[in-house]
Order: sequence, then structure tokens, then C-alpha cells
Amino acid sequence: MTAALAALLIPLFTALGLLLLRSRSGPLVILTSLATLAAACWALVEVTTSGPQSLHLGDWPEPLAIRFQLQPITALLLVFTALIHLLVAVYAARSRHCRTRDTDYWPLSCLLQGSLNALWLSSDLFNWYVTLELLGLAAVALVALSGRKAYGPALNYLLLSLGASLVYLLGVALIYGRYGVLDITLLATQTEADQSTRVAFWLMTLGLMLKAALWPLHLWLPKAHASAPTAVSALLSALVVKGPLFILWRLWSEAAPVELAIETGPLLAIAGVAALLLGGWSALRTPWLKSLVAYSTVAQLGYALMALGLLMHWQLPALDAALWLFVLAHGLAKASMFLAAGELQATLGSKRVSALRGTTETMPVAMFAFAVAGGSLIGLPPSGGFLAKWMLLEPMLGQSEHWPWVAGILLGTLISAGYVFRVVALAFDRADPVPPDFKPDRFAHWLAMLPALVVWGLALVSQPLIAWLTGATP
Amino acid sequence: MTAWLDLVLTLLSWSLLLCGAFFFIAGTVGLLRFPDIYCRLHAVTKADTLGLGLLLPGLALQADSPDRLGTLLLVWLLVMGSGATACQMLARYARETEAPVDDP
Amino acid sequence: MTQVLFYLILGVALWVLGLHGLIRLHQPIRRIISVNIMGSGVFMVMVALARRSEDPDPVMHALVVTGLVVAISATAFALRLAVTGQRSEEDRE
Amino acid sequence: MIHEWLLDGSLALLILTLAVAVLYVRSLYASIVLFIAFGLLLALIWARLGAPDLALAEAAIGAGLTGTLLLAALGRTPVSQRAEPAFSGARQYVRSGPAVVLSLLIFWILLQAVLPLPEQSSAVVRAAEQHLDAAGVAHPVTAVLLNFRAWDTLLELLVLLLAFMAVRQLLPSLPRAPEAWPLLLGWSCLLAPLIILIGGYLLWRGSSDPGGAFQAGALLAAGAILLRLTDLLPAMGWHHAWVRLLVLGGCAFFLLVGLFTHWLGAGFLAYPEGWAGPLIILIEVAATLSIAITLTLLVIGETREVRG
Amino acid sequence: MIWTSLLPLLVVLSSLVPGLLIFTLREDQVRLRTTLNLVGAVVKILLVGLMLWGVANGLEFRFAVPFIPNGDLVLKGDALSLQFVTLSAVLWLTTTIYAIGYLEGAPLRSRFFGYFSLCVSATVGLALAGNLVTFVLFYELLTLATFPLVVHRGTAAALRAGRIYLAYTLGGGTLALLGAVLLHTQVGSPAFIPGGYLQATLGDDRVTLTLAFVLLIAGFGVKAALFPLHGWLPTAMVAPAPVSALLHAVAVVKAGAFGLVRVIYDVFGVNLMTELDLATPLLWLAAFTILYGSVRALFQTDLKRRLAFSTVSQVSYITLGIALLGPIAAVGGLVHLVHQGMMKVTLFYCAGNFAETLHIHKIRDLDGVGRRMPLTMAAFTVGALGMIGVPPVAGFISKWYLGLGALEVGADWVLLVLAGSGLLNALYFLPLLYRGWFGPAPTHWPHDEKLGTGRPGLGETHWMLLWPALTTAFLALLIGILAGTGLSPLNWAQLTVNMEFDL
Repeated sequence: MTAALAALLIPLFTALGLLLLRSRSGPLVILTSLATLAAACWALVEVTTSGPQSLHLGDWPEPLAIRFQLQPITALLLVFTALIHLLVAVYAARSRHCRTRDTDYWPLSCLLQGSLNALWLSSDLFNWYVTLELLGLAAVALVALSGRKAYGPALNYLLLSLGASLVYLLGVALIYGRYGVLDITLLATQTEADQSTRVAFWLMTLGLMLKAALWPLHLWLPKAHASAPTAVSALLSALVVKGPLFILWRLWSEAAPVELAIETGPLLAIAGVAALLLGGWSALRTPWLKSLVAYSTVAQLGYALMALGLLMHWQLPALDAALWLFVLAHGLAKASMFLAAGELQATLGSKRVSALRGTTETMPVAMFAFAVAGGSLIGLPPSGGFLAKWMLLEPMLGQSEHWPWVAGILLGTLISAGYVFRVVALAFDRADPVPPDFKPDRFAHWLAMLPALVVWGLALVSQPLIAWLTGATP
Repeated sequence: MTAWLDLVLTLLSWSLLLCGAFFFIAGTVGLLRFPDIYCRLHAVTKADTLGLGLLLPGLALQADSPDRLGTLLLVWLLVMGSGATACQMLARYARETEAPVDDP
Repeated sequence: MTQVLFYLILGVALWVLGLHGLIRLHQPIRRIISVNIMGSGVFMVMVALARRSEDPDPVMHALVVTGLVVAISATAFALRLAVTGQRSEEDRE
Repeated sequence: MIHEWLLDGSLALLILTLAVAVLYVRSLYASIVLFIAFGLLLALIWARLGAPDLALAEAAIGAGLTGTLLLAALGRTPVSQRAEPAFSGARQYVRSGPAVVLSLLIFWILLQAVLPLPEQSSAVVRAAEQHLDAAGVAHPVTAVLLNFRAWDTLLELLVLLLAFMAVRQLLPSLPRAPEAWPLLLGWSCLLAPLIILIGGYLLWRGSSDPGGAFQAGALLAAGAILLRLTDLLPAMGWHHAWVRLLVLGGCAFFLLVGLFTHWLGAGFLAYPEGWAGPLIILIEVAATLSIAITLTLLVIGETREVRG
Repeated sequence: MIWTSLLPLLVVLSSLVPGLLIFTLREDQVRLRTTLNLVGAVVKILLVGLMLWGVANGLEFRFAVPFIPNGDLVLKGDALSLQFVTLSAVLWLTTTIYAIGYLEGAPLRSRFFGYFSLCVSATVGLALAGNLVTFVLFYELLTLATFPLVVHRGTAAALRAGRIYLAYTLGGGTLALLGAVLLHTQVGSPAFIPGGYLQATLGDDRVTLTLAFVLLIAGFGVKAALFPLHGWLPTAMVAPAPVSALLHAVAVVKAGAFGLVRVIYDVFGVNLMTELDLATPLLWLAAFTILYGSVRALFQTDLKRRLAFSTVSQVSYITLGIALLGPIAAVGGLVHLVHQGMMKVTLFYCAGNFAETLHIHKIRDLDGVGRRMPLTMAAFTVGALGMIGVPPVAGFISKWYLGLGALEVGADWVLLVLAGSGLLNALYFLPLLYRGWFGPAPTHWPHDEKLGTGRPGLGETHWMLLWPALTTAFLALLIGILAGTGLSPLNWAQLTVNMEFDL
């Protein structure tokens, strides 16, 4: 647990230190990020060797204390967060086009990482509310870094995020009123499928869905993510939306009464399919590059939502692996995509998709990163996205009464292929290439490529990864 | 004897409270109905000062310890002070930003 | 009907009112106020729940205090964003 | 019995009327003023429900500071943008029929959910009562806030800090105050020491009675804002080390306590035997100052320095 | 790890590694790039030769790494896969030489040759794939690697073709993937075995089996250009000639056809196919596609488009052969995989030569070209006659076996299809030959690039364009003449079929 605590505290202390010293030192953040990563890896090793651990904060007994729970998934998410944060920090420190270098990006992103880590570790309903608020405020503050034009979307994001928290909080209040506990493990032993519980779980789910931008509560996301600075967009899409998703997953897979989960599952799964189709459709239509990437986040979260819904409906723990593979693969691919998109649009001086004409010639690395990451989003083998899709397809095709769901995946795949290749095909257009305004920054382009390669590289460790995920999730 | 005294005190206290409430209501009506800012300020501050000035003795008559009396006194002083200051600020602000009311 | 239930219902009513405002209104400051009313509704539910036992439940009270601080923090940020955002729109015109 | 209901009933009626009015009154200014009244009424209800801590906090934070913030925001909102677009009072309310029906439906569903709740009880309350002796403070709310669920409180301080950091990169909210008039100056001079006194009292009282860091911090912030507006307090620029220390002190000290308790083997945020009381007081002092300064800065906002 | 398990991997890497290296080269590093290309191609041929020798001597080549539960990534060299691998390796070498000549001085050659090598790696990986999961994986990778080649020119037409190509192939890939997952959920993904693995494990779940079959056939049928999934092929003609040659003769269409072979023989197996009666619709579809492609070819005025529709028709001979489910027909189908490859690649080289040297694109411009470029025209003639089925060119052998096979299983009507198609082939190829040899030569060619010496003979065009065409034409003739000997493709096909039908 010490390692996990270290992963939690290092970013927080870094943020405080930076503020205290009025420092905006990228290298320092990179250094502490490395330390966090090391701590997170250590936690992962610890949890793999000696099993899940839990810590009662303040050493108080069961119903009173807030409990930290270090499960294998938690440890994996700690590592994942640290990895993405480190990558984006390197980008923010190094890229010529990154406008966040001389801003409060550094302490804010550290606080963001700290709050995410607090969220992964916690298992207390109210504590989650506070971490969600922390996460939301940090995210909005980061979006607002992009200057005045982002204030509108940032405000909308903030208000909806606050509203969502209060919807969630009312659910928590009802749960407390009904069962008198806040700890999720204690709750799990007591829940019954009565009216109060049902309404409480629905409220919490709705709030979290809004926060995670799950369809149909996603409308705030594209504008917010697209108007943020590039480094921030990457953090938001890769990490922040996964926080509420994690809580949703823990709620439904651990605490909710089985009848309720079976009953609610199809609704979530249908919302997931709708997200895939409508998010993908919007991505196909939008004229703006970053909006396209942001809409693709909406669509891709549909896969995760579908996995969650079906997991609940069929009570199939095997789908856990699919869900978390989606989260990992999407996070890596999206980080890569946003960095590439940001570099492309900064170098070309235009935010339009149509400006990408001929970029395979002028900026081959960035475009290649975009395409490779897109391949994982489509789910082309042997990328991480493919593995996740495979894990999701397997139980669907295994029984003939589940077959209708396959249509959702099929259409989703085709639509994602549509919007990814909409960009890629344009990039091969040599008839009338848009000349770049600057000399391309090759280091930044390779940095964008890195997570995309990692997500394809998951294929090399796929077997142990899947086995670990299947065994690791409770 | 004490019972009689109690009754008188209670009656007195309640009549003071009622009077205070009446002035508060009158002040509020004035705030809503008077034509311009100065009149409204006049209504609010006068009526509130009077209303509070009646309410507090009314409550003081029901108080059971000197502590409570002290608190009530402090409340009265603070509200009087703030009310006067606020009224002055508002009036002056109005005067500095708007044309005088009685100008033809 | 007990006092607890009465205030529970009142809290829920405030929450719904706030939610309605958040969805229906457009003026940023009004929407911020709506969120605050929604928050008051939840807090009222929580305080009412705390009232169930003879000694009021300190846990709920503590949670509401935390909630209040969160609310003021978010409100301050939201208001500033709203005001600055409006001004930037004005500048552009 | 009946007058209890009379009180509860009129409070409920008032607060509902106020809430509807706040949302749908035509003038934004009126809406804000009514919202301040709403906050005060809420404080009254908290008191009525036996939650004096909350009543204090609500009066200071909910009504006072939020009111100031709202009025400041109103002052900076151009008149053209104050109106609700397509907002025409009651008529519009009627026209939004479906939304109203939906809201009523939600209300009905929630009603079903809360009906059985008054009969239930909580295991956490019993546990809190049991362990109150070991908590280091006598007032149960403070015990929960700073000991049983200290982690929540720590995160909440971070929320406050984050809000401040977020606001810092935007424009200052209050326009430069005009030169203070003598009456205001005099009154402020009189009021400020009193506020500091009461703030300190609230903080000290928190360990045994309602009160504590947040209420005290909010009150101190109110005093500081008053003094700052009348120029009786120097500008609190972020470049001053003391401002930074005070703002960050609460979180930092709290986190350090956590770190050291973990280091010493007691467990994260588990105060060692006998240290709970003093440590809580120290944390509360640091937190109060942090809260006070942060709230002050949130409301008045000093010169911005984030982007040149 | 012993060398027999590494060899399949090395065969794939021998083009993958040079490909990745080429991406990093600057445009002007021509010599290094050429060296890498040629060394890769030669090494691959040597490795494949080694493997051929090994398989003939009963060695087993199998490389496996874990991938997903119950589905390892397996590369395996068996008789069937070697047939395809050898074809790819040989044609890669000739096409590489051809492409170097073709693209001399053109921009973005590093990118072109990089993707070109990736494309061959994917094809070889697909040929060596030892189970369905691996096959689907390389099938998708092939799509990705070929797309940049199709849009290489970057013109509006190229982009349009690229989009159509992607829409078809990604859609097909997804269907094939669904089919593979469906089977995987039932029995996992065991290795391909002659006779199929499904019957032993999955008795008679008709619905699942039929659905899986339909999905897989629809998926692989896209690349095999089965009607109505052939639409991408003619539009993809805008690509540079080496790409057309590679796509149409080897990589893409053959990948589809090879997928069909694997599904029918090594996954479902002949017995199960007969039992479920799945082959008949496929047979009809193949027969229809053969005629449809020929008829459409007849009406094309553009040389490359005519060749493309001819491909649509010719690839379906393979499908026809395997769908007949008889050993002799199977031999015909399998051997046509190689034969059609050789002949069609020759035709495309020649079409490319005409276009590059004299800017001839339309059929009406072919008049008298045989006098200006006799050697190219001779190679073209060999290819065209082979397509029609004139002995002793290789095409005759395939058609002969297909006809015999049809009689063997009692599907006499197939003979009519073959005869009709042969007639149509003659109708659309012979006019070309007539124009080329006997048409009046124009006074001016559309645009004479003056490649080579500019005179008829060995210098009629750039030597790197001429020699590959002559080589493949010669090979097409040779494998036809030597069909009866031990190392001919026919013999290999026989060997494979003997295993499949357990003869």
C-alpha cells in the first residue's frame, strides 16, 4: 500500500511545491512523474504478488473509515495514469506548439493526476463525490488554459459537471438513507432491489454517465475537449472520462443487487450502441479536426458502455477484461491522436479537417501516428482495440440469442473506419497539398507516435495481459 | 405575585414583538411601493431600526440569562451600525451616479 | 408524516426545481444559481436524514459542510468563467 | 405540536416560493437578492433541523460569500446579457409544459424512493458515537471532519485550492473599489477586530461545540474582504511568499501529517495515541487560515499574473 | 528454438525488415533502397526454396506465439501455403525490378517501396497463417498495407478509388472477423488441417455453421472479387502499374481466393461442406461471376479496365474449382491460383510498358504496337492466349482440369460455363492481339517517352520494364509445358489435394 500511497502523494506534493515556489518547471514535473510511475509499477508488482490490499484511513474500523482498496485493476490504472501523464508532460515541456508551457498547466495537471489516483484507490461513495469534483474542477481549469475562446465550453462543462455531481450525490444520500453505509464493500452485503435502491443507483448512474460523457449525456464533451489546449485534450480524453466509468463499473459489478443489474444492463448497452453510431456519425460530419477526435471519444466510450451493460445483463465477469482493454487501448490511442491532431493543426495553421490535404508528404510521422492510433480505434488486428473487440465479441457470438448485439459492433467498426480514413485518405491527396506554416517538429511527432505503437505492441503481451485481466478482476 | 409579574412580562414582550413585526412589514411594503431609491432607503432603514428596536427588547424580556442579553445587545449594535453604513453608501452611490431626484 | 419525511420531500422538491432550472435556463448566472439550489436540495435531504436519530447524525453534517465548501469553490470559479466569457463575447462584437 | 408544523410549513412554503422566484423572476438582480434571502432561510432551516454547524456555515458561506460573488458577477455583466434569452416570465413557464411534466415525474419517482427512508438507521452513526472518545475532540462533527473522514476534508481543501488556481488565470472579478467613505472606513475599523475575534472563537469552540475551521475561515474571509475593499489591508498578491504559504499551508500541513503518520507506522492519517487533539487543532488553524485567504482571493481576486 | 520453427518467421521478416528500413531512407538514397529491395527479395526466394525442399522431405515448419486465449499466432509451412508463398516470392522479385524501373525519378519512392514490402510481408504471412485467427489478422494487415499503394498517385481519382477499396475491404474484413470469432467461440482456433477441423468437434449445429460460412465467404469474397463484391477492383486500376500487377495477380485477389480455399478445405472440410450443402450457392455465384466478368470486360475501352474485369472472371475459376468439391476440380482451382498469377502479372507488366513507353491507355491506340515493341507484345500474346486457354500455355492446364473435375462430380453444366467463358475470353483478347500485330501503325504514338534505345528489340523500352514481363511470360509457358514433371505447380496441387481428400 505504501507504493500506492506514494503514487497518490507525489503528484499532490509536486503541485503544492510548484505553487509554493511559483515554478513552472516542466523538467521537475517530468521527474516527479517518473517517480510516480515507478511507485505505481511497484504497486502493480505488489498487488500481483501478494493479492489485493485494503487500507482503512485513520485506522478506524469498518463502517466509519474511508477505505482505500488496491485491486489489480486499480494498480493497472495507476500505472496507466502515470504513463499518460508522463508522456503528455514530456510533450508539453518539449513541443514548440504547446501553448501550455508557461501557464499553470504544470500544477494543475499534477493535481489532476493526484485526484485521479485518489479516485482509483477510493471505495467510498462520498469520497468519490469529492474526487469527482476535484477531477471536474481540474479538468475545467485546464480547458480554460486555452484562453477566452474556451471559456464558453469550459463553463458549460463545469455547470453540467456540477449538476452531474449533485445527481450522483442525491443517489449517495438515498443509499445512505436506506442502508446507512458509504463503503461499497459493506454496501454490497446489504443491497436489495427495492424502490429506494433502484432510484439511488439510477441517479448515481445518470450522474456518472453525464460526467463520463456517455451517450445521451455527452453533448458537452466535443466542444470542451476540442477547445482545450492539445496536451489537455489528450489528458481529458485519455484519462478523465475514465474516472466516472471506473466508479460506474465498481458500483454495478460490486454493490448493485443482481436483479437490478440484470434489469438495467440492456439500457446501458443500448445507450452504448447509440453512442457508437451517433458519435461516429457526428465524427464523420464535423469539419474540425479536434472535434472529430473528440466525437470519436464519445463513440468509443460506447464500446465501454456496451461492455458494461452486457456485463451487468449477462452477469459475465469475463467482460471485465473487454471493458478494461477498451479503456487502456482507447486511452493510449486517443492520447496519440490528440497529440498528432494538435501538432498537425498547429503546424498547418488551420483547424479544419480539409487542411490535412497532403500531410503524408509534409508531416509523415504525425499523420502516421494518427493513422496507427485510428487503426486501434477501428479495432484492426492485432492492436489493443482489436483485442478488446475480440473479448467483447466472443461472449456475444457464443450464444445465438446474443447475436443481435453484434450488429452494433459491426456498424460501430465501420463508422470508426469511416471517420479515421476520412482523415487518412485526405492526407494522401497530393493534388493540392496545404503547405505547413512551420518546419514540422519531428520530436513531438514521434512522441505522438509512441502511445500508438504501444497500443499495437499490446499484441505482443496480449495473452498474459488478457489472462491477468480475466483473473485479476474480482 | 410572580405569576402576575410573569403574565405582565409575557404580555409586554409579545406586544413589543408584534409592534416590531408590524414595523418590519411596513418597511418592506415601503421598499416595494415607494417611487425612488431615497424614499425606499428611508422606509427600510427607519422601519427596520424601529422594528429591530422593538423586537430586541421584546426578546430580552423573555431571556433567561445575562449572556443572552449581551448577545442581543451585540446584535442590535451590529445591525444598527451596518444598516446605517449601508444606507449611507447606497444613498451616496445613488447620488453620485444618478441625476438628483428633485431636479425639474 | 414525520418531520424527517417532510424535509426529505422538501429537499427533493428543491433539487428538482434546481435541475429544471439548470436544463431550462440559458443565462449563465441563473444556471449557476440553479446548480446551487439543486445542491441545497441534496443537502436538505442529507440533513433530514441526519435528523432520524435522537442525536443528529454528525457524519451527514460533516459531509454537508464538505459539500458546502465544494459548492462555493465551484460557484466562484463558474461565476468568474461566466463573467469573463461574457466580456470576451462583448469584446468581439 | 401544531405550531411546530406551522413553523415547518411556513418555512417550506417560503423556501419553495423563494426558489421558484429566484429561478423565474424576470430581473437578474432580483434573482440574486432573492437567492441571498434563500441562503439565509436555508440557514434557518438547518438550525431548525438541529444542525447549527451547518447553519453557521450556510450563513457565512452560502448566503454571505456566494451573495457577494453573485453581486460582483452581476456588476460585471453587461445589461444586454443579463436577460434570459426568450424569457418572458410566467408565460414561458406555461409553454415549457413537457419539461414541467418531466420534472413532476422525476419528483414523483424520487418521492417513492424517499418514503421508506425515515424508518432506516445508520451503522456509521453508532460507530461514530462509539469512537468519539478516541477522536481527540468532543464535538462529533469536528471529529468526523478532521479525524474519521479526514481524507474527505483534505480533498475538499484541495478543491478550494483548485478553484482558486482556476480563477487565478481569469480576470479579477471586482473592479477597483472606489475610495472608501469615512463612515464605511470607521465602521470597518470597528468591525474587523470583532470579526477576527469571533472567527477565532468559532475555531476554538469547534472542538467541543458547533463551529470549526470552515465557519471560522469563512467569517475571517468576510472580514478580510471588507478590509481589503476599504484598502485597510494590503493587496495580497501571489508574489508574496506569505500569501502562498498561507494559501497552501492547510493542504500542505494536512498532507504532511498524513505522510508522517504513515511513516511512523500508525497508518495514513491515523494520529498517534494522545496526539489527536493537538494535531487536529494545528490542522484546523492552518486550514482556517488557508480557507480565509483563499476565499478572500476568490472573491476579490488580485492582479492576475498567469498570462502576461 | 530450432531453425524449422524460425524459418516461417524469417520468410515474413525478409520483406518486413527491408520495408521498415526503406521508410527511413531519404528520397535520394536510390542505391541503398534498391539494394535493400533486391536483397530482401532474393533472400526471400532462397528461404522459400529451402522451405520447399524441407516440405518435400517431410519437415514441419511451424512458428507460434501466444495471442489470445485458445488462439495462438501460428505461421506454418505446408504444401498448400507453399504454393502461394512461392508465387508471391517469385512475383515480388520481378515486380520489384519492374517497379524500380517504372518509378525511376518519381517522387515518394521510399514510401512506395516501404508499403510495397509491407504488402508482400502481409501476403506471405497470410499464406503461411496456420489458423483462422492468424489468417484474419494478416488479411486485415494486407488491406492496410495496400491502401497507400492504391492512393499513391494522390490524385482525385486515386483517392476515390482508395475510398471505395477501403469501404469494400474493411467491410469484408469485419465480416470475416465476425465469422472467425463465431467459430472461435465454438471450438477455439485450432490449426488448419486437411479435411477440416469443424466436423470432428462441432457435429451438426447447422445455424452456427452456416452463418459462420456465409460470413467468412462474404469476407474473403470481397478480395476474391466475387460478384457482387467485385466493385472495388476496376476502380483500383488508377494505381501505378506495378501495384495493379501485384494487387491483381498476387496479393489481394489471391489472398481472397486463398482464404476461400482455406475455409472450404481446411476449416469446414469436404465432408461437412457436402453435408450442409454449402458449396452449391457458391458454385453458382462463381459461375455467374466468370461469365459476368467476361461480358463486362468485353465492353471496356480502357486496356487496364479490360484486364481488371478479366481478373474478376479468372479469379472465380479458382472459386469454381474448389466449390465443385471434387479432387480433380480442386487441382484445377489450386493450380489456377499460380497459373492465373503468372499470366495476369505478365499482362499487367505489358500494359504498364505500353503506358509508360508510348502512353497507350486505350485499346484503340494499340494498333501496330507490335511493330514498335515486338517483345512486349509477344509476352502479352503469351499471357492472353493462356487466359483464353490455348495449349501449351499454363491456362490450358487449369481449364482442362476444371472441366474434368466438373464431369467427375456430375456438374456437366459447368462445361458450358467454361466454354462460354473461353469464347468470351477469345472475343475480348484476340482483337487486342490482332490490333497489336496487324493493325496499321500510327505515324505518331500518343507520347513516346524514348525509354531504352527507342528501337524495336531488347531496347524497345527500359530494360527493367521489359525483362520482368519476358520472364513471367516465359514462366507461364514453362509451367504449362512442364506440367507433367515433379516440381511443377500442378504436381504440388496434386499433392495438396491428395491430402485434402485423403486419397
